[in-house]
Amino acid sequence: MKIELTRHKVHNEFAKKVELISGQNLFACYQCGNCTAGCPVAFAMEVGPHEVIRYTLLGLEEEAVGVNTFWLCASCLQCTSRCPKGIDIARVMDALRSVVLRKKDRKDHIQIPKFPEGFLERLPQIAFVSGFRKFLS
Amino acid sequence: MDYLYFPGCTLYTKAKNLDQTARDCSHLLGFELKEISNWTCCGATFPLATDNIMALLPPSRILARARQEGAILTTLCAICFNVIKRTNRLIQNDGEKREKINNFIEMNYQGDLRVLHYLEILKQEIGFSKIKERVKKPLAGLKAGAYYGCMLLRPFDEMGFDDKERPTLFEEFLEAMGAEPVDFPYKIECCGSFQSVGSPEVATECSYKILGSAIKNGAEVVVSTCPMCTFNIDHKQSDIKEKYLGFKPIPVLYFTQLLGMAMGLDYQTLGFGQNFVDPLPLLKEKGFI
Amino acid sequence: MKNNGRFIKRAMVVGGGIAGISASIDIGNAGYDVILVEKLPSIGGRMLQLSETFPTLDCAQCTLTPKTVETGQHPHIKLLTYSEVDGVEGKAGDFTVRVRRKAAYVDWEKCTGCGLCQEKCPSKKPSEFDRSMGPGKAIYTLSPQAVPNKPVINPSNCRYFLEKKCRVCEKVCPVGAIDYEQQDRFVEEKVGAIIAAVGFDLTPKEAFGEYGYGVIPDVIDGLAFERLNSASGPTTGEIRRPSDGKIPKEVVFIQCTGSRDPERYMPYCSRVCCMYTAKHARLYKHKVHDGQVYIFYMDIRSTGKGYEEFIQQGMEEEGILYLRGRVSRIFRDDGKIVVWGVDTLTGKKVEVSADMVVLATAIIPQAEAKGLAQKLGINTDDYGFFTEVERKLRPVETNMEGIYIAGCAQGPKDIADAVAHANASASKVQGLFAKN
Amino acid sequence: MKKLGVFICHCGVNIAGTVDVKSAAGKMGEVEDVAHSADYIYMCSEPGQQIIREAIREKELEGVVVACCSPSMHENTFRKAVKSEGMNPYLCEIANIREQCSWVHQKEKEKATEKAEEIILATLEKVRENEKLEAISVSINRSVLVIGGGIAGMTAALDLAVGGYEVTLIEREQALGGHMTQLSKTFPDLHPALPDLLAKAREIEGHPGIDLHCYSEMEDVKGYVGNFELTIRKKATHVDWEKCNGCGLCIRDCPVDYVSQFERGLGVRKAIDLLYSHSVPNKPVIHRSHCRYFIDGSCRKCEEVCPEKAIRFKQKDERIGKKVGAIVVATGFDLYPGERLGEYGYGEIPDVIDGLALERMLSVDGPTKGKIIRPSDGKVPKEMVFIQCVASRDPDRYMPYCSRICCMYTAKQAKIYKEQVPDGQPYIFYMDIRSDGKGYEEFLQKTIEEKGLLYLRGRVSRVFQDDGKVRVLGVDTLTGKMVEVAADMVVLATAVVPSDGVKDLAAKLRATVDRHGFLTEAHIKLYPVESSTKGIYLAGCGQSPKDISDTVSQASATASKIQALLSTDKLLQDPLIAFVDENICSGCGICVEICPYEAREMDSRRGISVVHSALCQGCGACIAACPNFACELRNSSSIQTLRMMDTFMT
Repeated sequence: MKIELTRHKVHNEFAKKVELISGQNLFACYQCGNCTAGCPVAFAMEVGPHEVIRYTLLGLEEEAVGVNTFWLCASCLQCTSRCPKGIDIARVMDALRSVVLRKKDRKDHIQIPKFPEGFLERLPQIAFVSGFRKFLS
Repeated sequence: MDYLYFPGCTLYTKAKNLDQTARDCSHLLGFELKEISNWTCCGATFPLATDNIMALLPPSRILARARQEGAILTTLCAICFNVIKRTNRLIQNDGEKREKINNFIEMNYQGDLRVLHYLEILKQEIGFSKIKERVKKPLAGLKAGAYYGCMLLRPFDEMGFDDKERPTLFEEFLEAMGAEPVDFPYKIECCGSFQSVGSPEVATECSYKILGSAIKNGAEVVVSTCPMCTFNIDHKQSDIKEKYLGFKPIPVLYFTQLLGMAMGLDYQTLGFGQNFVDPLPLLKEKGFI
Repeated sequence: MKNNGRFIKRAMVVGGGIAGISASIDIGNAGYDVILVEKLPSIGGRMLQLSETFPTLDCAQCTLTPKTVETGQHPHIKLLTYSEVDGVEGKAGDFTVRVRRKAAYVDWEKCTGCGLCQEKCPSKKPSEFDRSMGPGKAIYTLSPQAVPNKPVINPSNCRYFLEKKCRVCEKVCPVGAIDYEQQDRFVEEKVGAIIAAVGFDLTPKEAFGEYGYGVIPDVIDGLAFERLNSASGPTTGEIRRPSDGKIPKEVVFIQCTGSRDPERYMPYCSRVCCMYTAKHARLYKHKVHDGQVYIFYMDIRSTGKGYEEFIQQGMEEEGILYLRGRVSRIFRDDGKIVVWGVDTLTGKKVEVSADMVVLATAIIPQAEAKGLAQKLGINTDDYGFFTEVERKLRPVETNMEGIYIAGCAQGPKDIADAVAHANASASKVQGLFAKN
Repeated sequence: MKKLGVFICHCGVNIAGTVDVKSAAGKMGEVEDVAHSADYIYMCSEPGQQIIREAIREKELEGVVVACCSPSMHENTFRKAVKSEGMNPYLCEIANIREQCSWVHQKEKEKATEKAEEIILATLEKVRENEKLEAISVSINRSVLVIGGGIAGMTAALDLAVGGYEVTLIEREQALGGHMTQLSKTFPDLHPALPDLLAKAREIEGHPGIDLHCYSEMEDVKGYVGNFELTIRKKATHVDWEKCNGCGLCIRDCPVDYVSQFERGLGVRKAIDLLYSHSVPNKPVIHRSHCRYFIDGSCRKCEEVCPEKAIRFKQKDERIGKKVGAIVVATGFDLYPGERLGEYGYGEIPDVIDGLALERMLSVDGPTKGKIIRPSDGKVPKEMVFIQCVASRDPDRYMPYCSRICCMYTAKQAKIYKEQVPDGQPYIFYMDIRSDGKGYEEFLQKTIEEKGLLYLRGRVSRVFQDDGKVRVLGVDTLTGKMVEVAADMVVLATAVVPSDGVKDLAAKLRATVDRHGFLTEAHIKLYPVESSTKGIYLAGCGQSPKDISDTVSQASATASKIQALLSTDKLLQDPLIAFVDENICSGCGICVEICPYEAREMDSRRGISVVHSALCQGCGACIAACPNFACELRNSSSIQTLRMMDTFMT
């Protein structure tokens, strides 16, 4: 509930890395919440996209990567198309995923053998392929 | 006039009916879909991470090879169209990445190929009026909800397919075939896409909202272009029924299946078998078959 | 700057809104002649359309009418209404301005302003003055106390001009003032200084795809809500939905529609919307006690005298709910308008199914502003607002000597600032005349 | 018997919606001396007035009653209309049947009509007794006093001087410029504040039409618009400014240093010193409370060293009289006294300063020559906290209003800080960012993006010293998290309050101030620069907090209003004032003390009280107080009032 801010924490390495991968400037964010308002899967997210961007800017890495927000993001780009400051929020979500995946210390990937019987046969390959680099609980 | 055609992996298997009906319709409309000779999967998502050059290679290779065989490349699946077109745009605008990509794929592609979705070909190259003439059995009285999804429209400045908030191209296409287009607010909202693998209940919820909105606005059938969306809003209707008891299933067809039917193709060749919710009772009732 | 002729000590004010009026009265009271050019048939500008004004809620008509009457009867002020500036030559002290007097199709000399033609006119097109909240006549004056109280015929609404039928107004006019063949006339005026006070316009709600492209009837803009609120408006002050005339019980106000949006619309802040929306909310609550108001905002900007207290009082006493967050999309869903917003303070996505939505759309310059700037030879910023020569210490002067700017033509501001700004430009004109 | 006319206005639906105007007009027509009775939808419009004019001409009316809205709305309009037909304007009276009848009795229509008729009949009674009166013309002198030499006063003075009027500019400090002289750069273009300001100040110093009095205050004022008589107290500077050539030797050798208010406690001044370096006028002043000579008669160093022998220890305050036609009050602002802000530790923690102190640091000729350093140990702060709305928007404990300029100067200061200390981190605790001026929002967003300012939405509850660091306990309501920052330095954006002494200045001028001490304007929207007292004009932060461009606009606006007022050499005064019946007045003098406008004097020769026609506002206090009923109000005599009452009683 309480955080302590110092200049090293604010906009720290983690935030800079997310900005580098996504090519976006998180300081430009108004915190107006337009992205969360328009996100079709926000109902299932622990915190909205605008809040996870806020955590990233404040350098709160554990909190930022601990939420399911960017795993649920279907990159439908509704947020990007409506952001008044022109931030590509979908890229920020992908950058957060990349930061976690590239560290390779998370093991809770979805295991293919665990899929229900016949599920893979019915599933179109496109669903499977576009899901790469995204399947984490 | 022939158009280079990139079918994409799913159109060879799970969405064979989309591919087949498209080829038959093209034939009826006087042009051929010339499949590019050597193609791979398009990568299924446009890589958003700016430093991910590797994921750009498959679509770049497709573009480069297609350019050697013609000037206009078309696709049917909305996701392939999105990936290839955005990659093409990136190659046109980003000189540095273009060079890196060309070094990797050892080809020299400058981004001068035109990438059009099949619907854009029907509208810009062929023209809906010509389609209207070719319609033998107008789909009179069929209330159809056009579902655009996300990948055709967004990001707006790169796709430029139609207006990002109030697209009308699909509705014009349905009117050309004599059907009654039904506008419903969720036609541009996401179906949950690949979440049906990782978090199926989320995709179910999204699909239910889309279908519910279409039905509430009077749609008897939903028309889609993308096998990914079609899987979610068609196949997952079984999950929806479990969760929402009062839900009445609604058939979901590819736009080329409807076009084939309107142009008088035998309904057996339209691949209705692959559609999860059987459309035949409705089509019989409407007298189209 | 002596030239061969003497320095003409007569000023021209372009734009008859509250800024133009204030400047003209000041210059007139100082004894100099003023020519006030106004595009619409009568003076008063945007303030005519307002119901009450913040923060005191006194009615705009009552505060404006004495000013317009004073201007109309002022010995030194000559009104050229329903006219536009066509061309400007010369320099300070010796400007020659060509003014186009648009054809009113009514001979103003003969007309006594009896109003019979307006009563009998059958045309029922949506009235532009009422932001199409109610029907308007083809032959009209902007308000019953219009100054001058002379009607004009709008060819695009008039049956005679459209289908060569009707001519009711001609038949009914006791003094035979109707003249369908009237043409635009040009007048040359020689003046020593010019004040450009052409005011502002609102971004049309049709520009916002995510808010329904203006297709949803119960999504209106701030000015339309003013007309609903106004006692002399189409609904004589009752807040009624344009679609079915019902009294809305759930009203959503959306701030920063098109403002503070560098990526898609205007990057600047339109400065007055927070205040007039708070006023709208309170006026609505005065009339519909059991109604609920939601205001989606990013930052509340109430910096004027008594403004902050006005807003806090609105929150505390009228139960107006402020939600900090933007609205991503609105769409119609069986009779209700679904609003997808967010409250960033709780981080929650907020969905409201509203009866009516009011957009606080961005203030933009008048369409003719850029053209007028070219004619006057003054600079504008890339949106079309006139640029002052020095932002801090010379806010009313321009790069052209003898040409000054006043009111919202220079940038969005509320009535108090516009009046002060206009008086300042009047002071500069008096200084210029006194110097020569 | 006079022939009278009655004209009833519908006022759209405002009156006609409740009062049956047609039947009222009919009834009025039956009154025997009413020659003409009519009604019209909008009497105040052009055709409405035409009806009145024609009726006067045809029926040769000698009195008119217009039943319409409140006299404050259109009394002048209708009096001008009757005057244009040759009828004396004061024979036209207004019967207010809107605010005092139709608007308040909307539910009882017949009773409202009855009441309206009675109001009209009563007003007819008044008109029957009205005399013809002429407006009193008063000669005015065409010069102006500007109180306050900040940017507002300077702009007004310059505009008026350019307009050809004599201006007297008085400034309490020893030099011009006001708070703008303390600023480093102005937002949003980051122009240096001083150069342009000093250019304007020099223009004023050298302008023949401006009589500049620095280090002076207005002691007393009498009179009325057009004829203000005032006395100005020129405080003793103890330096003969004519002789002094500004060599600065006295300042160099003066042994006494004291903490300067101008430098917000960060810098010092000598006992004899300028207000700020290269000030305009560039003349020093000896501050008695710090000068050794005035404390114990010792030192006199400055006197020894002064080549021009300009030091005047014996100099006394001087008083000069002035006659002016109008007064501009441009008294500016101060910041809320920091000592009362316990929770922020201001005054107790050296590294907690306010916005103006940081401006002094940022100024090239300030105490730190432009470098931002911690007042406690002179180190460069790496953790810099800005706290907004300190004592503003705080109705419960401090000021309820918003001080309007802090969001912008804080963003500007944070930007300059980041340019000086690239690896430093500014945190800005705010509630709403208010950047609504032209180009402000773009400046703010660009600065946040490029410089990386961290805006934390939330107030700060406490600031306390914690081993060398300044702990700030705040919150970020966007993440709902408590936020703590161990800051090196804290800058408070303190509330803008009126400068002290304004309350009793306003009392002298008989101008009104609101409960915070800001001067009240006549009408917030339509007369923002005029005070409710005629002849007094307001400019700048004295009226309410505003930034420099709005202040300059308002200052020029006052100049415009005054040029309009003083353009004619005669001023028309309302003749509806009190008069004394000489043969009844016993000369008791009660009315002289009662009169709030000092418009009554005793005529010693005739032993009776006389009315000063220009001063009297017709308030009626003297009439009520007069034991012998010796005085009456013109056209509102007791008989008229009693007759009007009778129409209501019967």
